[in-house]
Amino acid sequence: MIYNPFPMRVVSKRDEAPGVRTLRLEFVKQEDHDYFSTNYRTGMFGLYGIFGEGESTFCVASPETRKEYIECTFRQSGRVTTTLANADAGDIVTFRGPYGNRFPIEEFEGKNLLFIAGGIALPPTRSVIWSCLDQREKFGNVTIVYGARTVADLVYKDELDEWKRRDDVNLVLTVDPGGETPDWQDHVGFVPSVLEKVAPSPDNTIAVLCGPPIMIKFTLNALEKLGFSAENVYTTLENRMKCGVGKCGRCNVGSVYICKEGPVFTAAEVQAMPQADL
Amino acid sequence: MGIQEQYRNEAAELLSSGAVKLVIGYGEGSTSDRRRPVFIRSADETARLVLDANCIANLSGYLVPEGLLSDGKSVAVFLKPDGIRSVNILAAEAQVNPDQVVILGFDIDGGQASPLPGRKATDFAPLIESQKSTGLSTELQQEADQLELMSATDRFEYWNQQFSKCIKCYACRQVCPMCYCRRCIVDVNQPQWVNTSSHTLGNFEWNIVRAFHLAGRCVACGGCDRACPVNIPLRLINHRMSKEALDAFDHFAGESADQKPVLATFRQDDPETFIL
Amino acid sequence: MTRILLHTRLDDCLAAWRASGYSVLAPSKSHELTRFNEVQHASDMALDLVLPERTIKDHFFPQTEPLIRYRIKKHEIDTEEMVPPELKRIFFGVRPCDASGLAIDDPLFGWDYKDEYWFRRRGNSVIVTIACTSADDFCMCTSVQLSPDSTKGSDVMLTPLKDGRGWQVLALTDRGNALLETIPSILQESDAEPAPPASVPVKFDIDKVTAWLADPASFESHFWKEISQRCIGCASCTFLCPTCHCFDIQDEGDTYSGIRRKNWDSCSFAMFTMHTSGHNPRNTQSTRWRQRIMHKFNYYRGKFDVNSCSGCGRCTRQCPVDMGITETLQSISNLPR
Amino acid sequence: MSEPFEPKIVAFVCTYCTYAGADLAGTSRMKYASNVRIVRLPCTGRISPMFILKALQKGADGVLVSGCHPGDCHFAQGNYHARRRWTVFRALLSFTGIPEERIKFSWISAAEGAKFAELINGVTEEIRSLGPFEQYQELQKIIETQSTY
Repeated sequence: MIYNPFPMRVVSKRDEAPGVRTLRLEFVKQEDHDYFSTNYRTGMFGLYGIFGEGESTFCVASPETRKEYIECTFRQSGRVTTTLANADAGDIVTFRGPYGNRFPIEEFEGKNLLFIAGGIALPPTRSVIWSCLDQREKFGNVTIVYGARTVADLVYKDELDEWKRRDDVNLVLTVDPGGETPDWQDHVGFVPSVLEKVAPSPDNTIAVLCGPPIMIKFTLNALEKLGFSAENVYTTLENRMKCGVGKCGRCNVGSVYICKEGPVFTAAEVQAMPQADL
Repeated sequence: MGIQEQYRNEAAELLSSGAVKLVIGYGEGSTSDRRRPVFIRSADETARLVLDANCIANLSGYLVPEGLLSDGKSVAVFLKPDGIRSVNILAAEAQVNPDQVVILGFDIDGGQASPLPGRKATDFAPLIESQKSTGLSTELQQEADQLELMSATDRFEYWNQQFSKCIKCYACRQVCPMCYCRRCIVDVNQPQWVNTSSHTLGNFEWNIVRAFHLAGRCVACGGCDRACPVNIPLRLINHRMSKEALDAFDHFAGESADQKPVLATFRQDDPETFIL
Repeated sequence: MTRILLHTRLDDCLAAWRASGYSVLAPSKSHELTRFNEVQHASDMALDLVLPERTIKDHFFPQTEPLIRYRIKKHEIDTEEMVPPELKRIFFGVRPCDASGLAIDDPLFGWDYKDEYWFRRRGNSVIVTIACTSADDFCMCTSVQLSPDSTKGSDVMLTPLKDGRGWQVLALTDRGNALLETIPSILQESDAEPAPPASVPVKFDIDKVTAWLADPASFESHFWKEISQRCIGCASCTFLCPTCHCFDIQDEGDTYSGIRRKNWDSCSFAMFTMHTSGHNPRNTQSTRWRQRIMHKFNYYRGKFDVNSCSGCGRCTRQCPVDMGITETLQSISNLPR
Repeated sequence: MSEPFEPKIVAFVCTYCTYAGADLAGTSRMKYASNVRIVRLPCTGRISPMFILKALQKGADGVLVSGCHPGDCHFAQGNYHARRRWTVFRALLSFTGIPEERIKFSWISAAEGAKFAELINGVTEEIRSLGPFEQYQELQKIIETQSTY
């Protein structure tokens, strides 16, 4: 029934940054996998859990082009994430979902893409990035602007290296002032100012922006200055959730249920929400 | 001049002289016998204040919210003796600075509200002293005695029925001036000591833990008992704790702002008849 | 001529229903609390109450209910869904506001993902409502476009007779008809007059209120701070509400075995929306009270075209500090514009 | 014939005195009932009343709490504080119908191995005669079965 999760087996885990871990999960039951394959689209989220501790909401960090497994990346902070972080390969955890709406990736086809992410918000962006890179020919220029507090806090370092090497991806990395190491070659500065410096063209470009609320706020201003219209900027919101299916009543921002109408919104939609409720 | 008018005038004077920034008192409620807390910030609003025998709530809990007293300004509050004791406890536990609390004291007796002279909690020390010597409520004691007479099995069954009604709305906690913890033990989940579910076992845990945390701190204002939407006789369990603190440790909650919390102190000769 | 049920035949009626496999729940008082309990005799019922303290929501959406039993072994996990039984139940003597509450919550539990825990209990339950002939100071059904004799959510409507001997009986649904078919000889034809419904004054202008709430400017209004100043942040209003439906999911047990449960939760609690990071979108009591009012009279009606309030007045009746929906909505409808 | 009832008893003890006393009982080859599960804590002052409730909830028929004699506390005052807490908590449990006979408190020093063995035997016998604490355990069983609604 409605609140029964899929059992998932931990295949591997990877440390991304201090306190940040990625788990790769595979389905224990074929029927669960079939359900997921049919329903999952990039942008959707799930409730990851461990029986005895509870469930936590985060995005599916793997793209819709790779549905053999689910990857999730999370910061170890509460009861559930601490237990999840301690799970070993072979352990059983749970997944409930996929829930919510998705990025309209087919609408992005033929356009240039600008991805902007801050810190632990690269995972939701990453699933869009790979969804697009896995069918690279359908899109124009791809620019990724990613920043974190320190060099150590950058997540998916292997993939950052890979994107850096690719000549069909323009990767812009930055760390907050003071967060750089002596051998840091890339930018130093906050994402909004680095973005203004890089100044990607808004022409025929879709921006996907994920990050903490304060970064989103300033980056939206920067995008506006660069000439992006709010309808062409996509972002994802997160809130505390328990049910994931529009019943438990806590994730709404104004009248908008993040779990059903979100988590993917255009900046225009976010701006229409009551800001005090975010 | 009736007490209500007298206190309205005093409140107006306190506000207009700038002695206090806020008066917490009682106002008309949604029915003729209900009074609700009101927050008065200027002298011309004091006509909203009501003071009569229906003003029974202990308003001292409104002193605790973060930031209210942090500007160093004073607040006046209508308090009965139980509320004055609460202020003493809050002061003893470093939750309020008693110098910032101006007390508009009154008592209710025989269906009448009567003024109590004094402004500071210390002014009421003789009154509280006499309350201590009178002892705890005999009415409550009689009610509690009914339970004490039962066998343990019957008493367990009694509380089983009572606690099975609990819905964990936490009205008892929220209305209680003593429950000021920013994060209550039930809201702590690493580890989860108290089951959050409101099945009878979880309710048992919650109600026992709360009663324990109130031991020697409850002033029997009756707020929790009145607030309980499912009519659990919380007064009895809290009374039993007060009685134990008084009998075993001569501790009458809220005697003064210097009083040490009963479970944070000890005497070497504390009774220990039950220890093997 | 209508069918009537006499008080004196109520016991026969209960016997017949039990014989047909129903259990009967009615307002009754036990351990100093009035609520819907299973009853055996008419004399167990407390039908003269304006309202029992607890709602019938409790029997469809219990305060705590087990969802899944789990057992964890090394690299393996056993789960068992705990399915609520589909009991044949009659709720006798429900007030129209409580019955409406069920109908108000149906779309929420049904939209998109269907919550079987609610619907399995709803499925075989028959709601026998008694129209109100008396009301108290807190009743406000007429203010939310319902009435002391509204039929929303009911299967059978009983209207008290003027002479006080019984009720006029009217089946409203197939389920209600089926129920009455089990007691054909107990009902009788009569032209006894029904008592007039209770007079419940309208306390606020709901259209004005909803229009104000729908105005985006109202969200940031100073009004919310003022009206909720004395709110202590308990959940008695939400837990006694016939339409409040928010819940939490919690695991109880240890790392090896236990039960995942669905528990009531309330927007009044700070923890309700608190992120693990410490960020809380609704971090003051005024924002939480605003959420409650907005949810009931703005968001919910936007989604399901109905106010999430049936006017029972319990929120005010039981509030430790005498707040409640009535006062807030009255104040809104009195705001100058 | 069903098995004879063997009570489950949880003992919360301080590591400096009672645990050492238990150790002494063991190394002295004294025999005592095996019904006790010992939980060792740094001090009786660390023993939260919650521990006792949890032990009962998880199926204990009796609980023993034990530490250093007054004046002997390794942390100087822990047991004095604990004593006050126990006084109040014991009254509370009794008032809610949890029989006082099921919750035992004692002082046992590191030298009192014999007292430890004796106490355990005595407490075990007493709880055995009281029988299982079914009233409390029933509450746990209700949780594990279907909701009554």
